[in-house]
Amino acid sequence: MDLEFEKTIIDIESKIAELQKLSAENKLDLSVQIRELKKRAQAYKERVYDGLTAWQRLQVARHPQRPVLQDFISMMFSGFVELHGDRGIADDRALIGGFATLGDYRVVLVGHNKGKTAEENAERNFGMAKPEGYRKALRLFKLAEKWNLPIITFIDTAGAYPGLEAEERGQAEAIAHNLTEMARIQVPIVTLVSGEGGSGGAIGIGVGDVVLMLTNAVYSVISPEGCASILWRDAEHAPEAAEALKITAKSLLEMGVIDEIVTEPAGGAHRDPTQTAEEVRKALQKHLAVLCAKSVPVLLEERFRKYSGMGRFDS
Amino acid sequence: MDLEFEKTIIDIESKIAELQKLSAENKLDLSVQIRELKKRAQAYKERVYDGLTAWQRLQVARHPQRPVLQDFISMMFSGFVELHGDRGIADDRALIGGFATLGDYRVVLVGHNKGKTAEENAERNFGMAKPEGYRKALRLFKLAEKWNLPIITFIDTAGAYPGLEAEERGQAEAIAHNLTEMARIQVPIVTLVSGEGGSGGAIGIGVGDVVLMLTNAVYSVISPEGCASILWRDAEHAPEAAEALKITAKSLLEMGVIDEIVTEPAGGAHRDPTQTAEEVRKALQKHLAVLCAKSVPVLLEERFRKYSGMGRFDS
Amino acid sequence: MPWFSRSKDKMPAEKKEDIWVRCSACNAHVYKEEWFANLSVCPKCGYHGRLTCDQRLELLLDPGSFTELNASICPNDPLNFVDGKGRYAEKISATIEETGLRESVKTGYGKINAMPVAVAVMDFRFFGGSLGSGTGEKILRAANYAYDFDLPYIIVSASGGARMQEGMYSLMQMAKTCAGIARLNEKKLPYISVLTDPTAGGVSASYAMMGDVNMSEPGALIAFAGRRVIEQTIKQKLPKNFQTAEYLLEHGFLDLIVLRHEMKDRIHQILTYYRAGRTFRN
Amino acid sequence: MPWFSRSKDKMPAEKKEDIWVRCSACNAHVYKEEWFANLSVCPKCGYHGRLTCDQRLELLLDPGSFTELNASICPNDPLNFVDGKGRYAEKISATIEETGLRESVKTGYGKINAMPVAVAVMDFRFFGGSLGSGTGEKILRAANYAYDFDLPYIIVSASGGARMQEGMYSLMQMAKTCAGIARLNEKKLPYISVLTDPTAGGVSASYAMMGDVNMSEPGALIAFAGRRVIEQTIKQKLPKNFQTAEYLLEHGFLDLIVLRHEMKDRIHQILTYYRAGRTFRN
Ligand SMILES: [Zn+2]
Ligand SMILES: [Zn+2]
Repeated sequence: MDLEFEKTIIDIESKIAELQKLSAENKLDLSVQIRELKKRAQAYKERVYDGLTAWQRLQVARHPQRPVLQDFISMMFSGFVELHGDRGIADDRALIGGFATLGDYRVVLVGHNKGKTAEENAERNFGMAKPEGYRKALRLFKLAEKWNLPIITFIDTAGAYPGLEAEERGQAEAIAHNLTEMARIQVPIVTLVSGEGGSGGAIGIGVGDVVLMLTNAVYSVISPEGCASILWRDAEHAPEAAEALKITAKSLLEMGVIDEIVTEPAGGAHRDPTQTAEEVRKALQKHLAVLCAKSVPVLLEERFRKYSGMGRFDS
Repeated sequence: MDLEFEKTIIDIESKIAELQKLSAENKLDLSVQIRELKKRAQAYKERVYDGLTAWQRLQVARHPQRPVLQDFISMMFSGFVELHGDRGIADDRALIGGFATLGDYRVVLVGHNKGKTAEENAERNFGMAKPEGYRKALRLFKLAEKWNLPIITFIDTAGAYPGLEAEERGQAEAIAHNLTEMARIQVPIVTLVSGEGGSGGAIGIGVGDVVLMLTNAVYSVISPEGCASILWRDAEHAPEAAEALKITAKSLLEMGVIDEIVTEPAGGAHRDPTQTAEEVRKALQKHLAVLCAKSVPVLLEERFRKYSGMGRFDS
Repeated sequence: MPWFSRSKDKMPAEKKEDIWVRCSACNAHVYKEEWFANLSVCPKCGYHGRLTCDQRLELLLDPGSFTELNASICPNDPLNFVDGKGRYAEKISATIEETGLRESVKTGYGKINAMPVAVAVMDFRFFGGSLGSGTGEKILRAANYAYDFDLPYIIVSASGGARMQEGMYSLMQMAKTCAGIARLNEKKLPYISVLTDPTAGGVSASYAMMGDVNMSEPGALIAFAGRRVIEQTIKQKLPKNFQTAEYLLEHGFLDLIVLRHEMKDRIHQILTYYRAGRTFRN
Repeated sequence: MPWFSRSKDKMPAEKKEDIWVRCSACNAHVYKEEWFANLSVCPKCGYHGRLTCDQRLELLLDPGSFTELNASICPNDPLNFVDGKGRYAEKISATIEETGLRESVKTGYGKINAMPVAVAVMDFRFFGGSLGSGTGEKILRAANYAYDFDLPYIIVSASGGARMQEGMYSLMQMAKTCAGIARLNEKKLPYISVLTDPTAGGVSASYAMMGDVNMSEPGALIAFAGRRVIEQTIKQKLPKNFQTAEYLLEHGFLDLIVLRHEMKDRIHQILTYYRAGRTFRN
């Protein structure tokens, strides 16, 4: 998928590729020209990506080539042991988890499991989890607590799956239960919004001691399309809704909803997954180091204060 | 349903009724004769019921007029507030529970919910619970623990329901989970086997600090029919299997599997539910008084020892 | 006993005319007086109409026992939100004006048959009972009050879900309120959740579903996702009683459905069990 | 590496002839030597044949590291049980004679890649791996050993369920063994349950299902009720993969299915996570 605002970037990139091909095939030295173009591309990417609107960032967050959890697992984590099932009804492929190792840290990793191919997305329901997914997550949180392992969660979902069976089996109960239990889980929780943070389905695994967001990730109480169709009575107004809802990492950092932005390479995570993963790794390790040094009572008290402080009102 | 060994009892009882009718209609004084017959009936009942075989007691335990949980609730308990649902998928009508008051004791009551009519039994699946029933029970046990209320459980089931959905949703997991949690629930648990104690479906709510049994209740690792068809290769041998399996209250008391027999009136609970309920009430209150006086650590330690001591082996 | 003192309270679910209330379930016309005397329950079909928070408090608490807390909290439009229909800030003022409320929940403490409790009662008239920052704040503070004074906590929900106009602050109220409930659990304090018509979205997916005991009234709509969204997603018709209290009971999410007339006594009865456990043994 | 030292160990699931083993899944004839060298996994179709407890211990533990505990425990026929085919007491003697085992489980402690663990490994040859008093006693004692010495606990189940011949004593082993697991949970000690072919009835409905991590091997039968009983009850055909490890995984009851060749290393890997948490922070 080519995003409209990326056209020039893509043009320059293909020109670079052309020159590189030319240079190789004809043994020409075009390194100066290539370097020049690359610099230009970089500058352009930076400029474009700095100025993206909320709606544009949402497109980046939804980009089909954006790294998904499985990519982060292979790029950043070692020794991943996937643990399946909610011990009640099913193993939800839309939300997965298990033991994972990040440098010196052994953790329980839980995250939405978007796919990139049609096949993967069919199997993983586009990362939209059912109650059994949230209940599996809770089981793994409790296992982490029992084994005294920090928890890392990756958020990347359009939302909790709104289907008949999901309703029947208590999507509301499953999310509510997670929110309540996560508030008091006695190990550190670091959350990264890596792509789409879609409403209740996102926060259902998102009650972190620290909540990070990638530059172009979004996090929203409702999809801009849904908001527009309710408040503007027309889904076409989604770009305005996206702006109004303040769904970008930058806005949410200012609002105090998230704690830190993890910088994506200019041009977006889909242009350089490796570099993205490297930034994520550094950020996670930094925060794990801080959180793991805290005693359990301090950790829980600070978590309670953090969420107690969410919101702005008059009185 | 008339049980074969009850024929003479029923004959005498109908003769008494006849004489009473005769006496009333004709203003005859037959009180001496009636008293004599009643005495004979009583003696006969006692003799027959003392000598029942295991197989015969099983028939009494399954008697369609035997009091079921709903009868005990209306006869013994006040202020029953039924609490529904497992908070996951369903409200199982085969296993119910809620708050209940027994004299001075406010408890959480949980039990299998057999019916007496075809309609009731269809709704309640003959007291054969599915995983959601056992999970509801666990939820109520946890509520009892949180609110510091003693637990009373009534066992009366042919077994956990052996159906496709039950297997799919983890009948094994649900029962196993209850056994594990009940071992450490921090409030007293008194269990009464009131009718049929059918295998895993029975013990799934049966890990009591004290386990009581009505005289004609049975409690078995497998139904005698099932045992006979496996070990005798013929279900017709069920009466022998019933004997061999030692399923009666008397045998189980001798074996140390149960703690006390609650005496049914001669002729069985179905002949006098009120008296039966009265005996049950006295027994439950007596044991609640003892258990509620114990500290939590003592309670748990004694429960652990009790179940640690189950079984006989050589070494 | 006509127990509603403020007859100008708006009934959201009923069409009001001068002397009549038209039941939105059976369309019967009922004398207003009779309707209110019957606690806004239709005398013809038993339909439970919606209540204002004041009516609900009057229904649940002993007369004169309610003390409101944090009454001054109100929305402050942290996002400077403007949608197709105007500014959130203006709608706040208009809604405050119209309803006499300052947020979608009233909180405080009071007594149920002489038993002290902390309460939070939502009001659907205020932005559809949506979960604003102020709503979450008040619900958390009331939880903390229950925590500090060892009181049972009762929340009566009535909400369409999150308050979009406050963006992510609204979503965060789900975690914030549940954190309050989690602390009550740690202290083994009872929490009774009453899910009234309607309780949906971010409210059903947070504190409303987490009661030690979850109760509702007949026919109440209780949902996570909206019916239309689900139909669009799965492209099939939904069961007729889908997302009603009866459906939720059948599927294991409600402990009981209680008639409005019996609600107060039933909650009291349940709390007597809690009190018994509290005093019973160590 | 032919790792089975005792070639006269009985393979319950395979028809044995002099030089061949016939795979009960694909009917292939495989040289006995090749079959055992491949850990009783069919080299043609991957079918995981059943193992004796000694073979399993050899597979899981570092060579020479196993110390057996409570080896002398054996059944004592507490019910004087006689069925259509004879006396339980006599069958006990015959089975002990035939298998060289004294109960349906071997317990003790040992090392997995140098990491100390407590273990219990069931053997289907001894009364179908059924849960006798001695079985439960040994499983509980091994749990208590893990508890006392702060060890991870690993149980490998292989059982048709309860042992009818011991009546209610057998049923009570379910509560007894789970009480042992519950105490490990309190002490936050890890318990890994390996459910091998077959794990059913009272064993699946007690300790076998309660692992912090539940794992199995491809194709293993794991069930609560028997297939025939279910078919008789619901009068309909069951799914083809019903009650296989794969079915259980899909329905959320297994954490993972592991090839036999990788089992030891996989358990070790999981335990390194436990060890990390143990030493990591307070
Ligand atoms: Zn009506
Ligand atoms: Zn084969």
